[in-house]
Amino acid sequence: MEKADYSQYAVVMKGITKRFPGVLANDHVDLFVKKGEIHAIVGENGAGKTTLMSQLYGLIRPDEGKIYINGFEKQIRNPNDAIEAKIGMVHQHFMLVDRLSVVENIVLGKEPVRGPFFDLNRSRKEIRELSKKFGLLVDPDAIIEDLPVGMQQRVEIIKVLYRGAEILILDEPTAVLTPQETNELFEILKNLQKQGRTIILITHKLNEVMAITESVTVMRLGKVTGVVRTSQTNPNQLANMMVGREVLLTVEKDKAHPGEEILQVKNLVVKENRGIEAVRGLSLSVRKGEIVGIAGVAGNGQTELTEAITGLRKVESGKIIFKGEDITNYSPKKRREMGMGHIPEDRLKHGLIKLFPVYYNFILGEHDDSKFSDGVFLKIEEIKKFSEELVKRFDVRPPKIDLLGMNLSGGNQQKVIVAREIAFNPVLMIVSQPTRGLDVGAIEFIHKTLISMRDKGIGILLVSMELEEIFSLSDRILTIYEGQIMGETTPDKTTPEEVGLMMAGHKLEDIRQEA
Amino acid sequence: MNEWIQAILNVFTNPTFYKSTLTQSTPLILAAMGGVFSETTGVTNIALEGIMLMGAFGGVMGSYFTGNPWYGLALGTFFGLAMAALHAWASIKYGADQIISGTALILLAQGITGFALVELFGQPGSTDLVRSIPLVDLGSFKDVPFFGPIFGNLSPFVYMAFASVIFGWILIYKTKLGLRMRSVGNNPEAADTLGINVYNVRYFGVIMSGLFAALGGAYLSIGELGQFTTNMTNGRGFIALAAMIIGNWNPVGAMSASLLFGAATAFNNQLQSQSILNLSTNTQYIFGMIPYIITLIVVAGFIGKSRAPSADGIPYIKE
Amino acid sequence: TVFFVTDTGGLGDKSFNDSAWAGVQMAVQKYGITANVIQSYEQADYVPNLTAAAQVADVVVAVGFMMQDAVAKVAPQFPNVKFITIDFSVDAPNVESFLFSENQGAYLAGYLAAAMSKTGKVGFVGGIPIPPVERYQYGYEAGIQTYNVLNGANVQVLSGYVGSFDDPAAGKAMTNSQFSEGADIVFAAAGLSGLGTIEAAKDAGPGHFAIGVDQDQDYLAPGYVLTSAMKRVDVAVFDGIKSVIDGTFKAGTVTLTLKDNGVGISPMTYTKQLVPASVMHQLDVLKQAVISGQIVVPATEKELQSFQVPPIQF
Amino acid sequence: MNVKKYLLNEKVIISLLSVLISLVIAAIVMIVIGKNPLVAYAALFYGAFGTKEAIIDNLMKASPLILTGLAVGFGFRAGLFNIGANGQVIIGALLSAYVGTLVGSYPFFLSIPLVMIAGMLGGAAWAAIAGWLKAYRGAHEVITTIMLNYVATFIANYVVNGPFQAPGGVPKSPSIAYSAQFPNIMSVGATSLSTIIFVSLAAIVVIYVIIQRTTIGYEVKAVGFNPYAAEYGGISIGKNVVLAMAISGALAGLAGTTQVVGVYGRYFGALGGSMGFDGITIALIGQNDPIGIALAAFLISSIRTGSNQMQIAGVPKDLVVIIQGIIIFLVAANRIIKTIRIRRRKEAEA
Ligand SMILES: Nc1ncnc2c1ncn2[C@@H]1O[C@H](COP(=O)(O)OP(=O)(O)OP(=O)(O)O)[C@@H](O)[C@H]1O
Ligand SMILES: Nc1ncnc2c1ncn2[C@@H]1O[C@H](COP(=O)(O)OP(=O)(O)OP(=O)(O)O)[C@@H](O)[C@H]1O
Ligand SMILES: [Mg+2]
Ligand SMILES: [Mg+2]
Repeated sequence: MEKADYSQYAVVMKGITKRFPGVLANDHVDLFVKKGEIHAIVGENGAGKTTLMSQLYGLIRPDEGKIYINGFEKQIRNPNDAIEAKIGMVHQHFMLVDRLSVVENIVLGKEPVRGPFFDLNRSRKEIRELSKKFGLLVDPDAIIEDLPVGMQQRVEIIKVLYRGAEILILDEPTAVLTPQETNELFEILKNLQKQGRTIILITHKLNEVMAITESVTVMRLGKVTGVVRTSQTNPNQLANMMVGREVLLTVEKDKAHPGEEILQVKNLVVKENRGIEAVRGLSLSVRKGEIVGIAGVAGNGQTELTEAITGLRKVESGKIIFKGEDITNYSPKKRREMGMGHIPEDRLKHGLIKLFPVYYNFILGEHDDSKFSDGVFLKIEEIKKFSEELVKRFDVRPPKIDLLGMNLSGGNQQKVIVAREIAFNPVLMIVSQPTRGLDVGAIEFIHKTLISMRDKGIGILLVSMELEEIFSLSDRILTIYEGQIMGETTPDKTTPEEVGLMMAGHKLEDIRQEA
Repeated sequence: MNEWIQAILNVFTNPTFYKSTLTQSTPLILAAMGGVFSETTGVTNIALEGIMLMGAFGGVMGSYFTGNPWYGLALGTFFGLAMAALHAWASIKYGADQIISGTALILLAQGITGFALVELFGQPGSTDLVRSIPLVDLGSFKDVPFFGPIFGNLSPFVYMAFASVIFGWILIYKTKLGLRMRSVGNNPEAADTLGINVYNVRYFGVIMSGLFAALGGAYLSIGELGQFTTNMTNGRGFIALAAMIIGNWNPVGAMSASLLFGAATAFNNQLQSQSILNLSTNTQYIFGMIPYIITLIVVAGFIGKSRAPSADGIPYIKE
Repeated sequence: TVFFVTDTGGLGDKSFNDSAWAGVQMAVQKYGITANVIQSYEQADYVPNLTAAAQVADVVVAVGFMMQDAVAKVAPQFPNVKFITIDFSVDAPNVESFLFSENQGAYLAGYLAAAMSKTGKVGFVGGIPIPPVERYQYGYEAGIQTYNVLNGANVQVLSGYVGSFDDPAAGKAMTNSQFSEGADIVFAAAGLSGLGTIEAAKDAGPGHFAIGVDQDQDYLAPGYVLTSAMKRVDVAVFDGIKSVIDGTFKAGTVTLTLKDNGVGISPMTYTKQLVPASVMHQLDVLKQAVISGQIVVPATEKELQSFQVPPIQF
Repeated sequence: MNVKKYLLNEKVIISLLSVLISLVIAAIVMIVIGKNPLVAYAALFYGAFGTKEAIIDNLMKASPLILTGLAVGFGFRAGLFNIGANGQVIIGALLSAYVGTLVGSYPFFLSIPLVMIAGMLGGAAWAAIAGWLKAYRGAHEVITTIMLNYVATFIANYVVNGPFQAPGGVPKSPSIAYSAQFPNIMSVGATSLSTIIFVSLAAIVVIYVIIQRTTIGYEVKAVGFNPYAAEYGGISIGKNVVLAMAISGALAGLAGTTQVVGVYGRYFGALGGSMGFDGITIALIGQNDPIGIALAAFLISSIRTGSNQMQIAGVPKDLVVIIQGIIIFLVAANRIIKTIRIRRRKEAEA
């Protein structure tokens, strides 16, 4: 065969194959990325996207296949080789040392030194310059674990740029970002592109693909199922290529028939970890059979609000009334028993015990319920039967109930949590970021489920950073800013712009007056 | 009651209490520093006790065969390094369970020292007396009231101990290597993606722990006594471990905790030596508990939650 | 053949295990018998080790009161094996037990210490308060009391325990504390921890003394170990074995005292010349008084409290 | 399930290989010091399994080790590192010895449960201190349990020299009532196989069931794996930390009891020996799995028992400690052996 000329391509991966025990993660995958373009890779959870990129960045080695960088074949044995080839990667699950400061994280591995010492000041300076040059503002001395994810991501990107990467890989960068943050990120990416960088973007959000990419590679079950120019395709077509079936990208729901109020929150005040008030005198109410959406930029008190309502966080002042009962100081357990479900924001931290098999995760919170325990012993048989049903009903993949939680993809982990919370049929459900990081198929499924719960008369409090999600699911929209509600409206009476303004701190009435 | 107040007053006005505090703390500080180095890079090192023992034995052995205590010190530290290297090899290269490996090394140390004692010195229990490291004589300073007796002539190990704290603090918090140690101890995967060789950094941390712990042990043998006796470390490795945790894995913290413990022990000794309280023998048991109870109270009462490096004790294995 | 089973202290304890083994060796020298030793790793080993020994040996030597129950169990199983026990007695037809009046040796040591003290304060460092150690302590204190009464002096004693028999560093620290409180002579009944006391005396320099224990430890730091309160476990063991060999073995309990030189103070090889003849004389007188029973040296705290120094003329 | 079987086999093989290799290394040492390893090992084996006494002695050594192994292992399940089994053994033993002296007038079916309960309560309470300090004062259990070990030792020395001393001035407790002593299954000479072995066997089953089958086990494991998720699931972290420590301590305390009621008939001396510390090794070698722990305990007890005969064969007792060290070390680094085996296989294939 004749030696092909790849010089126009920044990255070429030919016939990449990677096997994991029991899985063919990549099956003769070809990837062509032109210099200076923004190239999207899309595909279902577990399609093999991360695996592919991990090989480009040298985290794992391909079993077969070749990699060409700027036309030349390149052995990438480890991240060092990748860095040297001017490849940088922002990982799906951030690779930050949470106890270290921003500077320390960025320069790590390429530290400026003065004599024997690590030169902090010079590092600071260099980072400020980078930040300015690319409009990525961060406080160099902040400790990572104190930063909101959006900021953490900036750090990840600066990290990559600091190493002078020409080829940037971003694995689901927007999964954890707010719309604002996403837009900022895209500005940055465009900016980088102008400066000649090549960018590979893994995402589950097709509108993003349409918005900023030139071309798209679609993966499914480890194979490439299509390569298209963005200009010549549309979301639905992409969705079908990904999932292999028709997907509804818009949610269909009929009018809600709300019942009596089931949850009231009255001038609630809650502090966040560092002791600053995060929820400042907030009030709201949820009725049976309605979905109340909380729109807002991350870090405006949503986390603290939901944790307070579900009993995971201490309330400073104010009242929480559930089914007419003041539960402000009830334990999480008691609240569950009263019928409050919770789909937590951080599925790995709160939602799931990674080292428990799926069938144990299915009864978390219900484990001492008479259904599963006679007070002393667990009814293992019942539990397994119950789990088998859920796995089927919610199409958890792979459908093995004794697989450990950690061996499920985030998407399927989320399904497990949703299934569990629905299964103990609550009367109220507190839902946070239900579709973060999920593929279109999974999102469609979870949205459907939430609507049907609503129609069964369950009250739902939905917190989401995705305006689109808020608009398509909510019956009422409350917008939160710095721990307070800026205003209440309904999807049909408002616009994303208006809500956006509230998210930025403008009160609804003020906005309306000006109009 | 009065004589108690009097006695306690005596204790605190007696320079020996402070000198004793220093000498009691020295081995703890050194060993705790070892712990800090190892665990900062994410490798728990419960083997401190064993490493100290080897250091103590090597010290005497070297001094015995060369007649020069400094060679003894060298041999002792070499033994310590060897032990640590073993721990590192197993727990870094082979992802061994670090606690079992540590426990095993403690047994090994007890066995080897006891065995070699008989083979080399022809007698169990204790070695002959050997030359020990000379004290640092501050000459006329010795005559300065109160402070003279305390600092007048201390073992060089005491200075080493405090030097090691400064050294450790600077290395860990002020140098590039230290930054890498902390990153590897908290998130090796992240460090790895930045091309940092997690294994090498961890080897460094563990090996250093061998160095310091061995110094701590050598102090007991060729610093204090000029001879080795079986299991002469007598649990100090574990106390050092505790000190490291109380000190929140920070050199200065570990030092403070060690000093606290040393002071408690010194206090106990000095108080028992007060003639004005003629104590019944049974009270000795109560006295013996003092240091441990004080530590318990301090840990429970004043120290908040101490936080281990996130990846402490977790082997890092790449597929 | 003779089998020696140590307690968990094991050989090298610079105390009864070592002395016992020395005694066995003496017998080996003298009678060309074969001897072997089993060191017990933990208490649970006593019975199995004694059994194993008794199965192959003619004489089994068991040392340390911790082994009392074990010997009581095993001895009856082997009626034709002779057992020699040190520091505890077992009542059986094939067991000869040796006890020691450590307090008597310590008594003389105490008197000597008091007499030699320039500062009017002497010290005692114990390992863990167990019977033999306590006998040393109270005998010692009685000796000091005697000196005070007979010489109208007021020598004080500082007593402390380090909580372990194998921590010389701790022993040294405790001794230094006592020195700093004015003591100039310290008696250590603390096994290996006592080595720290001797070391401390050496560091403190001329004018400071340690007093050794169990064996003649004067040689460990010539000139700094004033004397040693000895306990001739070696002699006892040797005599025991001897009695078996020449057929004079007699079951029962023998308590070794000053009278039969089973306990006493060392010959002071390196320090004799420091001790005034008068003091030497007084020590002799007291020794006789103890032997004659005129002085009953206290062995426990109670006895010490009720101890009356008889009027003795030197 | 098959997977687990496979792993178990793998584990066993590894452990056996570790033992083998360390014996080889030790053999080399012996040759160097001019001892015949074959003789020594014959003695080791004979000492551990060669005679009735040996086997009995072996079992009697194993049974408390099983208990402390389970104790530490259970702690690990809750993410707790209980270095304090030694102290808990002591306190448990003291209490059951004390109760044992009081129950003379009771029939055995009352007094035996009483002493056992006393021991378990003692150990549980002692461990619960550390649990409470961790749960509600944030004190690291490794520190607190180490300190509590020392304190327990002093307490024990105190009471058996003072208030609770047997007549005769020897530091040991009075012997317990006959009705409180566990019957012997059989006796060979002075060596007796006591029914305490059944206590240990029962404990294995009970702990296995607690961990695998009960709500408590579920909650404890949840807290151990992910406290945040546990709290989210309505599981009280504090309560379970204390509970887990208490159960762990109860097991250790029970180990103490067995020594009092089945071996010595009283409290005395360093009754706990190093069994608490051994428990750590055993728990880890046994991978916190009750069956594995039982096997590990038996491994250790066999070496200990055999070692005495080895001494008679002229092998220094410290060499035995070295052998133990090497075995444990290799078990810890079992990947060393795994890698070796994999290399072998590869070579075989090639
Ligand atoms: N560490 C691993 N061990 C075993 N199998 C793995 C591992 N990581 C990935 N796999 C397999 O490789 C397949 C592809 O995984 P990958 O992470 O690339 O999916 P993905 O496309 O990134 O999914 P997502 O969209 O959820 O990020 C998975 O289905 C899984 O079966
Ligand atoms: N250690 C592992 N062993 C086996 N399979 C694994 C392992 N880690 C990940 N996987 C598989 O890799 C696939 C994707 O893994 P990954 O962690 O990328 O999911 P994810 O990206 O979190 O999914 P999502 O995009 O839904 O968040 C999943 O199918 C999961 O089963
Ligand atoms: Mg992925
Ligand atoms: Mg993903």
